[in-house]
Amino acid sequence: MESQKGYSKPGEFKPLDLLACAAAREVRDGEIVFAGTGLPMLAIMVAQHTQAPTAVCIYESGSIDGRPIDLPTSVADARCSYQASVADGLTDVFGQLQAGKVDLAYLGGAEVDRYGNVNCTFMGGPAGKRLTGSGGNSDIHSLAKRSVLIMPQLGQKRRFVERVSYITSPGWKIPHWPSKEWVPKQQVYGPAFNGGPAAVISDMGVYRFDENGEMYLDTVHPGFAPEDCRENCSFDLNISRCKGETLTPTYVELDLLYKVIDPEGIIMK
Amino acid sequence: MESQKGYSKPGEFKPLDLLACAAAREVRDGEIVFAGTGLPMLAIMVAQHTQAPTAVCIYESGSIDGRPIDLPTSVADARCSYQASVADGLTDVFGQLQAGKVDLAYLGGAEVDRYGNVNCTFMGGPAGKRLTGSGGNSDIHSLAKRSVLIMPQLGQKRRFVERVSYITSPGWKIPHWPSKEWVPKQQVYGPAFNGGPAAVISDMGVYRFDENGEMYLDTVHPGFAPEDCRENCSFDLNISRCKGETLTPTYVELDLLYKVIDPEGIIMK
Amino acid sequence: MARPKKVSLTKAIEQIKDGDMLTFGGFTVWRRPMAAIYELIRQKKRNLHLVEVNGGTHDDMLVGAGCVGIWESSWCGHELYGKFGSNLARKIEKGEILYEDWAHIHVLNRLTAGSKGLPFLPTYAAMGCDMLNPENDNLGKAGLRDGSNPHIGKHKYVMYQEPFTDSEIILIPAANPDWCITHVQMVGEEGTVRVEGLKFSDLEVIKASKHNIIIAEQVVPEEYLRREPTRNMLPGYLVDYIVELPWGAHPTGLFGVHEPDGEFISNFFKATRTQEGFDQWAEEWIFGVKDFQEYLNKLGINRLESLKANPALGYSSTMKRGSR
Amino acid sequence: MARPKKVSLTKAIEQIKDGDMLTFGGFTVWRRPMAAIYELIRQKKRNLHLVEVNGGTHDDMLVGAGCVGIWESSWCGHELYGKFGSNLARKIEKGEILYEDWAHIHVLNRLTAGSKGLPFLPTYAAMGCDMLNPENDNLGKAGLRDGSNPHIGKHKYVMYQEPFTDSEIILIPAANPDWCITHVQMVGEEGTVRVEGLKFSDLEVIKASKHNIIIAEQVVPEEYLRREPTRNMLPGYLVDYIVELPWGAHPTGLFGVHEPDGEFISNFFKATRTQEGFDQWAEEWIFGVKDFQEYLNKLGINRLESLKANPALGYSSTMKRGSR
Repeated sequence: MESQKGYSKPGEFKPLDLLACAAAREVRDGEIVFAGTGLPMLAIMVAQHTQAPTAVCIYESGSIDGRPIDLPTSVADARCSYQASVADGLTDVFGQLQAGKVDLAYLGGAEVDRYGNVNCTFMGGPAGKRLTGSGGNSDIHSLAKRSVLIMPQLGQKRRFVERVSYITSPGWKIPHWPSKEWVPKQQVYGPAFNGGPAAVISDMGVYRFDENGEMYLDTVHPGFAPEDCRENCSFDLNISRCKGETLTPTYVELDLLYKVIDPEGIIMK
Repeated sequence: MESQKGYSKPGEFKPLDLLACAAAREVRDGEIVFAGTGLPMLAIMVAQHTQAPTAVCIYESGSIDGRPIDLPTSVADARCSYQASVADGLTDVFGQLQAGKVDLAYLGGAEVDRYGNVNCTFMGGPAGKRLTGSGGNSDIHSLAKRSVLIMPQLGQKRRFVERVSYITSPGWKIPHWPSKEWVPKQQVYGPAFNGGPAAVISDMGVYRFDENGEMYLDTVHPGFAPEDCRENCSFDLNISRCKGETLTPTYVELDLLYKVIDPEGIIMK
Repeated sequence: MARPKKVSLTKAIEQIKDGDMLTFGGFTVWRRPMAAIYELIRQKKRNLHLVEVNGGTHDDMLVGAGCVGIWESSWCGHELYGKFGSNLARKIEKGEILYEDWAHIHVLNRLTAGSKGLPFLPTYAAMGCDMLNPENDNLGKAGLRDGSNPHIGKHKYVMYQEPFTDSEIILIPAANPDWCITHVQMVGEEGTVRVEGLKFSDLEVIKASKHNIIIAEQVVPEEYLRREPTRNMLPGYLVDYIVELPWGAHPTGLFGVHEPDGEFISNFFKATRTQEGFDQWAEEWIFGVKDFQEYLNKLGINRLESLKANPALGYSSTMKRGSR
Repeated sequence: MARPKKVSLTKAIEQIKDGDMLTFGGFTVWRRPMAAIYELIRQKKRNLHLVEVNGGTHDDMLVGAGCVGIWESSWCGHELYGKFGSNLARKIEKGEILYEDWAHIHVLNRLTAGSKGLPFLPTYAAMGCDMLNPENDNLGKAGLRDGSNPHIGKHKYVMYQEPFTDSEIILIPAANPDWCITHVQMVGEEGTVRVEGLKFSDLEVIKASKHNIIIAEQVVPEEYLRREPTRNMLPGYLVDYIVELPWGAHPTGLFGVHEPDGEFISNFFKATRTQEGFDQWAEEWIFGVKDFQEYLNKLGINRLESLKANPALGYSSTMKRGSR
């Protein structure tokens, strides 16, 4: 259909819509995807309705390849298990994760750093503001082949930092305990290394990681300049590799988000 | 009922009947019992019908507390799972075994030695006659609180030996690898020590283990003298502690064996 | 083994002593034994040591009420109904509680090892992360790894150069809680337990625990459950106490029976922004009612009815959830 | 991930190469993929490396036909239908096969570790027993622990003084077979697998394996299985090939469908007392028939009908089993 190729214009979509659609485009067809509560659920569902119809979604509570007809509000929601292939538990899905079966993971976080290390435990370190703690965030970032972090950024430059104040989940460079020496993730994980952060998607741009595991701006969302992205970042963000604007949501994707996936307006209010 | 107390007289029962009933009497009410195929199944079922109505039987295939109405012929037989509490698999039941949940185990073997070590892998060691191998025999002997071995003896003194030619399952004294030094089981198992062989029941007598983990004759089956037991043994069996004759099967037990538990004559031919 | 005893909730919770190590069945805001949580608070248990695969509303409530001395888990929050556990956050920030942070697999390993009689299980999860930073071994820093507390081991974890592929791997020590309390849909008269829907990590946490309290929506004939033993989770000999208590998971959800009460949890979260707020909330909903029956009465039939699951879907098809 | 392919048995078995490491679903004489065993023999696979939680009629058949180079397991026999695996025993006694003996938990650990991406799992089982006697490390003695074979590790096992309770414990290395072949009652069109009755160690052995062939009594609409996801064992992305083949487990048993054919197994056992006996048996039942359909035809409808399970019991209520 012609309309499927139609990209919306600025003003026709909200920042949240772009965030969800940019995230959805990270999924390749047939991939095994581990997703968390909230936007990640929307993203995998958009992907399954578009370019990745045979992608499989796993939730850490244990449900595998559910086909929800109503948007779940937590990974243990009964809606996740509707028409699922398997609904068992944590030992099953975390075992598969560690065995390298997970291609892509979608996660959120409170703070991310240059190397893709994520913090969702303490803002400001153990003496600072307490958050939820890891949940599955750490396991999934540790062991998935690629992980995608979805985070707000505009006006919150303290969320994009040189070094997170507490490493909940590993990026491309991490300390090697007990020496504390910072080394590449592969060196710490050895034969268990499966991959690492592939992208950070914010309400301003899409970021990826270079050969040294350092974050750079890949595409900037319409309405922002690459410099805006750098200014909303506490570290010296590399914007030299920015290849242009992030594709806007298509009309089909917007329709999916508001009419098919979240018609109740739970997240897409 | 008066008849429940009535013990049968020699000539009124076969050797197999006595073997099954003597074994059944090892079960205490409420115990968690791990049983193998054949005679052990009969024994636990007799016990459940008599002194141990709340004993629970686990089979290594994964069925727990089945209430078979027809005698199973293997531990994975569909009959084991009839009215079972749980029917899952090996990870479940072997995990419970290792966690010390199993009070009593019933097993068979081809060869037993002075210390209760059992062989069901090779008669004559790795250069000798090959048998089935361990199956669950070794795990269960290693980790149950008490184990009862059911074995034929009459005319087969090579089955009761000073030292088994291959240790499939541990008795009270075992080698400590790699030094090969023979030490008490408790020393090898340390904090994981749960117990060991409680009895060997043959077609001639009931044997138990003394303070040093050495086998002695506890009761002799009617029709045999303690000396007969010793003569059907390749090692110098201690018969000094024999406290008399093994109680014969009661009429109730015989009725159970032939009419209730195995009316088809699968084992009680 | 003695068959499990069927008792009142009060009686079951009376068995738990100050200082005991506890864990719970369920996952975040699903299938949590909330009636038992209220009763633990009402009975003023103190210095409990929680070891949880993940926490949720129940953990934060116990912490707010001052019942918890040590919290060990991977997470505490209320899913979309509240950003994090405010009581726990406040007490951690003020240094009023001891805690150890873990990743999900770590705590799962602790309890799985405990369930199998093993001293540890290995994993690669969260290597290079701050829960494994030696500086964050909080129980160690508090001097509690001296062997005086049987629930606190010598090492938070051990890095091991394993001999098979020469990789570095983390060995996570076993945990064996004194008690696990689990809410389930059905239990048989002899204690066979059936859980409908996701089992989460129930099998592991229950088997790891020395004693188990099963709170069931319904006690059913044992024979009924035994018709399909592959659908059952536990045999009765692993259960110490059975309590029959419909709605006992409210305000968390119960697959196939009822939704989480999002509004209730959300109000709880708002109240917990201060200790005073929590205290007032507890006065109204825990100390202000005699027992769980009075709590249900206070909630009222219409509120509960609105949470009920549609049997074809396993969740409510009528509850308003979003902005449209 | 590609969706599983539905193929013929011949096609599926053609994917397996000489020298591959194999394991199978099922337990002793229950739910074994016998049609696949016949086809492996017909296709004259050689030098297979079996790693089995326990063996059974299927192992002994492959060994008798000369397909197996290395056998690693805890057991080989035919339950009450035959005392032990005669082909395996003969080849071991004559030194014509390499083997490693293990206890049940050992092999379960090997495959569970493999299924979780771990290099090893610990256990206390069988300490002090001869399968752990360094003199009985047969692959080591054969010089095969030199790294040249990716399926044979440096150590049969390692004794470890663990740091948490200072106990000695055995670390058992992971195994990741190239193939697992499993017979099940039902598979969905997209590969969701349901096993009725005991699951044995299927979950572990299947997940440990790099490739999976699922042979199902019936292929059913995917939607039917997804109505009750808690009853399913595997998602389709873990399955490579699906083969639909009713009676494909004969002569072993299939819960709720049919009994083991005890007489058939017993006759097989008697035939295997000599290699010539086995060869004749194989000529009649494997090479003498074109395919599994011809095998079923040779067995005949009445023989198969007599094995059918009573749906209320899950086993046959009419088959004569004993002397009375």
